[in-house]
Amino acid sequence: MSFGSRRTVPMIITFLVGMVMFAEYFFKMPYVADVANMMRNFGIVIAAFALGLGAANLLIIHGRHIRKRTPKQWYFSAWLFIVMFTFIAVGVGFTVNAPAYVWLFENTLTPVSTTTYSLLAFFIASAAYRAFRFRTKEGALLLISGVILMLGNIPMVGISVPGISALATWLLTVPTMAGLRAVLIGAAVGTIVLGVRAFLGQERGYMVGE
Amino acid sequence: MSGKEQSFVDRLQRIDPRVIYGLLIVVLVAPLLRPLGFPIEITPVVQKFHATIETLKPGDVVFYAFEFGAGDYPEAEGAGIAVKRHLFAKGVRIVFATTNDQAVLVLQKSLQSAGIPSDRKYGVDWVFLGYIPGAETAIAALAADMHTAAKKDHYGTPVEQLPLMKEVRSVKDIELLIVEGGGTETPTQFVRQWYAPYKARYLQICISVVGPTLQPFVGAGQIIAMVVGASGGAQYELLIRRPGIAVAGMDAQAFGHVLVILFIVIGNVAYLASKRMRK
Amino acid sequence: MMYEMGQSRRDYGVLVSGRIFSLISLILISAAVLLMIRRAKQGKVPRIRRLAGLDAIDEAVGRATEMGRPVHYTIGWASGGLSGSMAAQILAGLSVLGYVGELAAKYGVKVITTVSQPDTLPLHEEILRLAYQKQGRPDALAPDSVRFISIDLYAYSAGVLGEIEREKPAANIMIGPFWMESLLFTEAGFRQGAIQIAGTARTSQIPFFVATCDYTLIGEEIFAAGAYLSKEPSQIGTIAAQDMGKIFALILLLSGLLLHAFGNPVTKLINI
Amino acid sequence: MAQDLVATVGIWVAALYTLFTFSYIYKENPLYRFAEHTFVGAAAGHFVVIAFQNILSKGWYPIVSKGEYVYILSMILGLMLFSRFVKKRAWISHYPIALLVGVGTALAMRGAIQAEFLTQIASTIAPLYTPNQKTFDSFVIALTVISALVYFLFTIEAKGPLKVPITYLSKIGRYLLMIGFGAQFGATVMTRLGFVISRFQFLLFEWLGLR
Repeated sequence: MSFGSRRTVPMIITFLVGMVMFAEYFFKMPYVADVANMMRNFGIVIAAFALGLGAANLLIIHGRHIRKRTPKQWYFSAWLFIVMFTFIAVGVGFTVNAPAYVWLFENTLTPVSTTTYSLLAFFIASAAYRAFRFRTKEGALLLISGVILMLGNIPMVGISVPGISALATWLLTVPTMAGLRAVLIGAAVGTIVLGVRAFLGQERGYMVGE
Repeated sequence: MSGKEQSFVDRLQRIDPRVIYGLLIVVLVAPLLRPLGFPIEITPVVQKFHATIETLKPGDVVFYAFEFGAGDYPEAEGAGIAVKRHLFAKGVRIVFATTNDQAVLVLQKSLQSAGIPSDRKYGVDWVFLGYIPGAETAIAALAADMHTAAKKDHYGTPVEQLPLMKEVRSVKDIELLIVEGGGTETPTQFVRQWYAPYKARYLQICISVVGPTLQPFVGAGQIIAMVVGASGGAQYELLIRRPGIAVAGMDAQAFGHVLVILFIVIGNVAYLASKRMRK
Repeated sequence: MMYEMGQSRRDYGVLVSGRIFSLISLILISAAVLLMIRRAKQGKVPRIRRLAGLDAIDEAVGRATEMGRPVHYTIGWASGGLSGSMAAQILAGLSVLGYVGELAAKYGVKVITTVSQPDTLPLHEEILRLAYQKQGRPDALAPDSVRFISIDLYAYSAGVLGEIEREKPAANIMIGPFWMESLLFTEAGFRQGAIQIAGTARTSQIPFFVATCDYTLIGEEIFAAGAYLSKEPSQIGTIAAQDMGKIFALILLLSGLLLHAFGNPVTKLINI
Repeated sequence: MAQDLVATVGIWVAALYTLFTFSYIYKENPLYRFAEHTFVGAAAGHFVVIAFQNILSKGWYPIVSKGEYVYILSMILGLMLFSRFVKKRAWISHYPIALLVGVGTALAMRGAIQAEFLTQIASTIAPLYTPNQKTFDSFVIALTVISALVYFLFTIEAKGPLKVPITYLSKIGRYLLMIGFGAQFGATVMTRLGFVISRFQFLLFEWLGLR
């Protein structure tokens, strides 16, 4: 196939599929809903295949480490492969509902992943201590509203100091909500503008290696 | 001012983070071992969530999207368990599904902790459609036609063979949508694909980081109410009169918050003092 | 309780009622995109206002040069990569990477960029290669500058923490879509004493960047920054089109608030 | 008996991984790296297992047992994704991605215009002429939305008669956004503590049995 059509055909596919989805939503037209439904289901199947891409990448990258015996890394890469293939063997062999798979998931993946997240507890404490200083006007605003929210989240303070919990709720549901609403409106415009660019074929970031 | 005082104030301004980490461990572990049982205030928004579920009649169908992965599940664990207990107690029928690959296993854990009443039969009273890949596309597909989006349930049974799914085909057969987790994006996609076209009644359970970012949807009535984080969970446990892990963690939460505020105060006092000294 | 799809409060023929103003708005914004991109390509390129966070990048790379330590750069994590919903933020982050790469090549500082999305890996490599070439020093680019960590958020976070700890960067620059890793990375950067510049349009993470970084690009500022640095007319035209969209929102808002006493006509219009 | 042993070993494994990961707060070290690589491998393995299950149930099953042959096409499109690992054939992967982008972009656009744009604008429009608490809130909301939107204008130069309102609104917008970010930060402390509390509950009660 020529270079031109390799670029053009995907652009046409994107455009046509998009128009079907718009037609389904804005117009009452026969058959369109069925086609749109099929497109969505195709999307689901393709997305299922896409899940395998990440694993294929890891195979390439860590395979390289093992082959080259990268110092301080290759034995970690080898261990990574062992874990990965154990998961695949058990999961494909016995399904994800098998007790063995649940055991693996709950005792390796779960603790590391939640503990990584929980490191943030320590970090937010030290970040708050460093960041919340009365340095500038903006810093002061950040500090005051942050501390009010924290106070509002302490049960005894909420009950014993009248108004704190109401003020915290007000901050969240009035100014904070409104600021985020402005961001949301801006993001919606961004979604639409970039969508138009995608349909025009201006957004081809995914077309690498042409 | 003497140099000694100056250096003390300077040191207060730059406490080694590891000191903070250590103190935090102490103030969190102590109340877990010796609970004090501080009172907890029930907020209107959690009450509204509870009241919305109270309006359901036995047999009504709830679509429950469970979107927590292993990593972000813990904070709202109590909330999710309490809401599921409430649903089972109401005798509604539930269709579970997820668009997060890890959630299939996390949901099993959550259901196990919630405890499915022995008279609720799989396939009749509840089903789990499993993981549907494709993010927003999957969410839109589920609204339009759950049978073709899922095809088989999580355990490999064709969807059309499940008695409950014979009555449930699309969003139109659903009385209430509940989404548990999913960061900011997945709930946004549910608003776009379930509320905007079909005006689905929608309740959300989320962690505290995400709560504020979904507030615009609550403010506009697209999401009816939210249970947010550990404190929302503790309140919900009290509302259904079954205190659990969220209530158990609230004392530690209180102490943790006090410590963080204390450090902010120390940091600021030291900062202002050193500024005055320099003058 | 639910409404039928396209339940008609009033019949508008082939159009689905309740969605008509949506369609009109979509058409208006699309027209603005076409117009602004066309104008930009004709040479009428609008000016983007000054962004403090961008000026700070020069300072940060300069400091890394003085200290003889590397610059760490990452665009964050995003499921779906370039074909997912975070693609725009990824591309903004990559535009800034190009600029950081050029500065690094100019001053002879090592850049380390950590990657979570495999499909952006070749782009990272290509962008840095071009940046070094542009400064006439294609050989100065270290082969291990681009480091793929993991596609999983937590694994990527854990990996980047390790990289920051080992490489001790003097500048830590993070622009793109960020999740919980935002605060992890700024804390790791702080522990190394790095000057930190960050920006994201993911609203739940902006507060941590604002509170912990030396300079922050808030929300959509990262798109403006990306367009500004890329100097590509069509990108700058896109930013101008987004401004038109926001002005459209402002007009609806202001007229709605002013006319509310007269039977709230704008809200009615929006709901046709 | 054997089951108890398996469960006990599981708790020990989980506890060790928890401690290895926590060790990062002191310093990056080999135990942490070990946990990190276990995790990357586990997550990738899980991805593959789930992908396999889904390809079977959503692609293969409708073809073989329901005769919906149109899904053969979707399977082919899915396989085409993997051509990206061969540089010269990478273009083949653009076709399935083009379909994903088309569906995803259109779904997002048509939902966003309604849910994130028009509905948000409509719910900001409220009466501002009866003096009470509700009106005050509506005023603060309207001012914040408007001034923050002005702050996010990048190509509009403040000049002529608009110079004063744009400059001031933009400044007010930034300040109001800061109040919001502070509130968000404060609200978030609970999440962060919630995770670590849950890990401590696991270590103290399930592992050490201190109940």
